[in-house]
Amino acid sequence: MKGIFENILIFLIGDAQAERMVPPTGFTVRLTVFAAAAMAFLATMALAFSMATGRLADKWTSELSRSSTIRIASSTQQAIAQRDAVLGVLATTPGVESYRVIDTEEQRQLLAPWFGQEIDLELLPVPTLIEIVERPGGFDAENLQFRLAAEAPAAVFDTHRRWRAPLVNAANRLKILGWVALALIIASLAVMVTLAAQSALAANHQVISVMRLIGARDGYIAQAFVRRFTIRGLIGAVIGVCLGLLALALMPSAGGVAGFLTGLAPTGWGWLFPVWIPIVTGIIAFLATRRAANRLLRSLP
Amino acid sequence: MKGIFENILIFLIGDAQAERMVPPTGFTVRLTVFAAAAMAFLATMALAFSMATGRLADKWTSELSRSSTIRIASSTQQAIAQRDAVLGVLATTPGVESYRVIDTEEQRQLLAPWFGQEIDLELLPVPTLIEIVERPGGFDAENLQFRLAAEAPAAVFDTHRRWRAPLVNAANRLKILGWVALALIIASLAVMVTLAAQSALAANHQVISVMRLIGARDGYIAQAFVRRFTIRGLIGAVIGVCLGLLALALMPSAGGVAGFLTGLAPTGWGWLFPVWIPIVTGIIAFLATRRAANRLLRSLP
Amino acid sequence: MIEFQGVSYTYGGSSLLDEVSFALPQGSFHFLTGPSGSGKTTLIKLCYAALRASAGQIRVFGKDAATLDRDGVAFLRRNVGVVHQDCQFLDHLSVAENIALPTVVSGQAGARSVGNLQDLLNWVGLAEVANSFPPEISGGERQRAALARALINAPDIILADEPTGNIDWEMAQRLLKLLIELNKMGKTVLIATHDMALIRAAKTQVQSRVLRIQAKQVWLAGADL
Amino acid sequence: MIEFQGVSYTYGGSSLLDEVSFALPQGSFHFLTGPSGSGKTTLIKLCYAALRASAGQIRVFGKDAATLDRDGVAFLRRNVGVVHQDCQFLDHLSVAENIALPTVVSGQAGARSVGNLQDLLNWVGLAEVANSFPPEISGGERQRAALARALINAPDIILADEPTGNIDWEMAQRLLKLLIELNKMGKTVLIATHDMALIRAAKTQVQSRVLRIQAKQVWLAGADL
Ligand SMILES: Nc1ncnc2c1ncn2[C@@H]1O[C@H](COP(=O)(O)OP(=O)(O)OP(=O)(O)O)[C@@H](O)[C@H]1O
Ligand SMILES: Nc1ncnc2c1ncn2[C@@H]1O[C@H](COP(=O)(O)OP(=O)(O)OP(=O)(O)O)[C@@H](O)[C@H]1O
Ligand SMILES: [Mg+2]
Ligand SMILES: [Mg+2]
Repeated sequence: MKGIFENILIFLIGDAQAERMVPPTGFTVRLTVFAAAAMAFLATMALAFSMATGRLADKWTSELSRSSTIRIASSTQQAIAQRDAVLGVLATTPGVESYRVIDTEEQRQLLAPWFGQEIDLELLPVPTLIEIVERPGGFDAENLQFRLAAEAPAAVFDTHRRWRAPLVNAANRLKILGWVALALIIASLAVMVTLAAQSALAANHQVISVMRLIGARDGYIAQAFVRRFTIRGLIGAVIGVCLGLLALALMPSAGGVAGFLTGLAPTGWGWLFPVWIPIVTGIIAFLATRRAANRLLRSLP
Repeated sequence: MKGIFENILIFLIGDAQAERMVPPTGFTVRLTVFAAAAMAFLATMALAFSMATGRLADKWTSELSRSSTIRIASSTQQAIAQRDAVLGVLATTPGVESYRVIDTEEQRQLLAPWFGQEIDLELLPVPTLIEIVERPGGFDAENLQFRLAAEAPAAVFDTHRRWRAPLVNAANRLKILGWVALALIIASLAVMVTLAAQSALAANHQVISVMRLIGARDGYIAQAFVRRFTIRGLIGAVIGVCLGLLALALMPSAGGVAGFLTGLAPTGWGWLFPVWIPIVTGIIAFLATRRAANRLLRSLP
Repeated sequence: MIEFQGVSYTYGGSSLLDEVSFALPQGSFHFLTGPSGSGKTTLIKLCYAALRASAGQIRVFGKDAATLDRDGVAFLRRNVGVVHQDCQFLDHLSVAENIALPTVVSGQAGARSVGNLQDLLNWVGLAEVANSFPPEISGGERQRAALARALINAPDIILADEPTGNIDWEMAQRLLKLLIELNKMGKTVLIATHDMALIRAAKTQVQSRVLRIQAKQVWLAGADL
Repeated sequence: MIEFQGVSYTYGGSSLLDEVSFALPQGSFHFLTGPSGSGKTTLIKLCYAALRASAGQIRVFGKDAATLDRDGVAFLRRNVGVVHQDCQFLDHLSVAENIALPTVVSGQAGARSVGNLQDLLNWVGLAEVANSFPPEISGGERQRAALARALINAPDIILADEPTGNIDWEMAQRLLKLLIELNKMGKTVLIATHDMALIRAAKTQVQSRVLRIQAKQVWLAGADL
C-alpha cells in the first residue's frame, strides 16, 4: 500500500522538466476545470438529496414501521389483567426493543383533534394502547399475534402497515430518483471529462508530434499530459464540491418542519460525504487522459 | 414576426459554399453535441422533478389547506341547533366552496385506529364534525370565527394549520430544490456550450485565419461556424430531451402510492413541457458561438 | 498602387523599419531582398494590412490602409493576391478546392474560374495532386499551391513572400514566367526572395527593379544586381 | 550508418521509391536532390522511422528499422538530428528552450549543453531572438532554429531537409560550414536540397557525394554536378 501512495505522490509532484512542454493555459484548462467543477457540483447536490431522502425514508421507516400498537378495548373484561399478559408476552418476544403503555396525557393529545383539548378521558371508552418499538431486525409479527391470541385474546395487534406503506414507498422512490440522478451525473462527468481531455489533447496535437519527433518516449509525453489533466480534474472537482457544500449550507434548514423532511445539509462528519467525488473525478480524468493520449500517440509515427 | 422566422429559416438552411470551410467532423462535434445532450437530459429531469413536486405541493395545499373543520362536542346542549346555526353561517360565508357534516360511517373509519372497527359510536361522545372546503381564494377565517362565536358558541373552528403546515412546507422546499437544480443546470448548460464553442473555434484557428487572410468578411466566417454550432447544440438538446422523456416514461408510475407522491412522468400535453429546452440551448449556442467567433476574429489582423 | 510614406514599424521595442518611403506604380515588377530577419515579411504584411504601421502612411489602391475597417481590409485582400511564407491551407479541403477558395469568398465561383483553375493547376504542375489534401503534398507542392491560390482571382496586386524557397530551379523558372505573364497583363508584382539567380533570370525577361532592406531602410538596388 | 536494401515506398496507390538500394557509411557527407515531389522528404522520413518501408530493409546504426518498437524509435531519434522541412516548434517555449528540448528529452540537460547552446545560437545567428517565441521569428530564423535543435545533442547522424530554403546566401554558407565541421568530427550527414550552388560550394570544402532521385530510383550523380 505504501508503494501505491508513494507512486501517487511521485505522479502528482511530477517532473518539472517534462512539465514545461504542456502549454500552461488556455481554453482547454478552463474547459476541463469547469466540466469537472460543474459535474462535481451537481453530483454533490444529487448525493446530498439522495442522502437526505435516504435519511427521510429511514426516519419514516423507523418511526412508523418499527413501531406498532396493541389495543385493548376499554370494554374488555379484566382489561388490566390482559394488559399485564400482553406486557408479559412482549417482555419475552425477541426483536422488541421497547414497549410502553401510552399514558392519559398523551392520549389526550392524540385525540384532541377529535374531541377538543377539553375532553375528559374518563368519560370515553378509551382503549389501553401499548406502543411497541422493534429492533432493527424486526420481530416475528405472526408469532406475536399467535401468542397474543393465546394469552390476551382481547388485545388487537396493529402493525401500522396500512399507514406507513405509502410514506415509506414515497421516500424510497425519492431516494431511487436521487441515486438515478447521481448515476447519470457521474456518467455525464465521465463523458465530459473524457471529451475535455480529448479536445485538450487534440488542441496540443503539434506539441505532442514535435515531442515525438525529437525522440521523447511515449510514456514521457503521456505522463506530462495525464498528470496535468488529472490535477485539473481534481481541482475542478474540489471547487465543484466546495460550491455544492456552500450551496447546501445556505439552504434553509428543516428546523421546525415537524421532521417531515429532514434538512438537505448533512451534519457533523456528514459534511465529509462528498470527498469521494474529487477522487472519482481524478481517477476518471486520469484514465480518460491516458487513453486519449495513448490513442493520439499511437496515431503518430 | 414573419421576417424573423424567414431569417431563422435562411440562417438554418445556410450557404452551402460557406459551409464547406468548416471541417465536417471531429472531437469538437462530439463535445458540443454531448455537452448539449447531457445538460438537456439533466434539465429535463430537473424540470420534471420540479413540476412533479409542484403538483404534489398543489395537491397537499388543496387537500389540506383548503379544508378545515368545525367541531361541536357531543356534550353540548342543543348540539343539533348549534350545528344548524353553523351550517347557516357557512351558507352565507363568502369563499366557502362546500361543507358537509361527516357521517357516522366516515367517523368510524377515522377513529378505527383508536377504538377498532367494532366500536359503537353511540357509546362514544363523538362530536359533530363539519368539513369545509374553501374556494381557491380562501375565506376570512377570523371573520368566520367571530360569527361562529356569536351564533354557535360551542363550535370549535380548526383550520388544520397545525397539520398542513409541515407537509406544504416540505413540498415547497422540494419544489424550490427542483427549480434551483434546474437553474444550476441551465447555467451549466450555458457555460458548457460556451466552452465547447470556444474550444471548437480554437481548434479551427487555422481555418479561420486562412479564411481571413484570403479576404473573407468577418460576418461570412462567423456565420458558417455559428450556424454549425447552433445546429449541433439544437441536435444535442433534442437528443438529450428525448432521452430524458424516455427515462421518465420508464419510471414506475405513482400508481397506488395513495397519491402521496404524484408520478414524475407528465400526462397528455404535459409531455410537451420540455420543448423550450432545445430552443434555449439553440439560443445559448448561437450567442456563445457568435461571441467566441467575433472575439477570435477580432484577434486576427 | 502601393505607396509607403515615412512608414516605421516596431515589434514590441525593437524597431524594424524606420521612416521608409517608396512607391510601386501600377504594372511595375519589383523584387524585395535583404538578409534573413531584416523585415521582408513584415513589409509585405504591411501591404495587405495584416500589420498596421507604427508611424507614416501606407496607401494601397489609393486608400490609406490605416483608415480601413475590418470589412474594408477583407475587400482589400480580395484584390491583392498574397503568397504567404508559411503556406497555410484548410486541411479538410482538397488542393484544388483550397486553390479555388478565393473565388468562393469573393462570390465568383463559377464556370469561368473552373476553366482558369485547370490551366493554373497544369501550369504550376499540381494537376496530379489536385485531389490530394494539403498534408499529403510535398513542401514544394505546397508553395506552388499557395502561389496558385494567390493568382486564381487574377488580382491587381500580387505579393509573393519567398515563393521559390522549396522549389527546384526549373520549376522556379516556370513560376517566374507566370508572374511575368501576369505583369505584362498590367498586374503589379512584388516578390520577396533571397535567390539572386531568380532576380538575375527575371532581369532578362522583364523590366524589374530590386528593393533592398538594409539598416531599417528600403533602398533601390543599383545595376550591381 | 544508414543502409537501404531494395526499399520500396508507396503512398496509397502511387509508388514513389522502387527497390532503392544505397548506403551512407559512417562519417560520409551526402546531398540528396531531385525535382519537387520526387520523394526527398519521404526518403528522409524513412531514415528516422517516421515512415515504414513498403518493401525492403532499412538499417540505421546497424538495426533493422522495421523491427524497432515505439521506444526503440524514440531512442533512434535521439541519436539522429533531423531538420524537418516544415519546422514545427512548441509555441509556448522560447526559441532557446525549443532548441534545448532534445537535451531535456534525452536527460542531458545540464551545464555542458547550456555552454553548447550559447555557441550554437551565436553560430546560427539566433542570439538576438533567443528569448522570442517561435511565432515571432522570421521564416529564415525558424529554419536556423530547426537546424540548431537538430544539432544540440551532437547526434551521430544528421538529416537536413531543405535547411536553406528560406535563408540568404551568406547565412547558408555559414550553416554549411557548421555541418562540414560536424562531419569532420565523424558525424554522418545527409542534406536534401534543390540548391545546386550550395552543393557546388560544399564540393570545394569536403569530400561529398550527391544522390539524385529520378524515376523512383536513387542514383549517385557523376562529376557533372
Ligand atoms: N502523406 C502523404 N500521403 C499521400 N501522398 C503523399 C504524402 N506525403 C507526400 N506525398 C506525395 O509523395 C510525393 C513526394 O513527396 P515528398 O514530400 O517526399 O517530395 P519532396 O521530394 O520532398 O518534394 P519537395 O522538394 O517539394 O519537398 C509528392 O507528390 C506528394 O504529393
Ligand atoms: N510577431 C512578431 N513579434 C515580434 N517580433 C517579430 C514578429 N514577427 C517578426 N518579428 C521579428 O522581426 C524581424 C523581421 O521579421 P521578418 O519576418 O519580417 O523577416 P524577413 O525579412 O521576412 O526574414 P526571412 O527572410 O527570414 O523570412 C525578425 O527578427 C523577427 O524576429
Ligand atoms: Mg520572411
Ligand atoms: Mg520535401
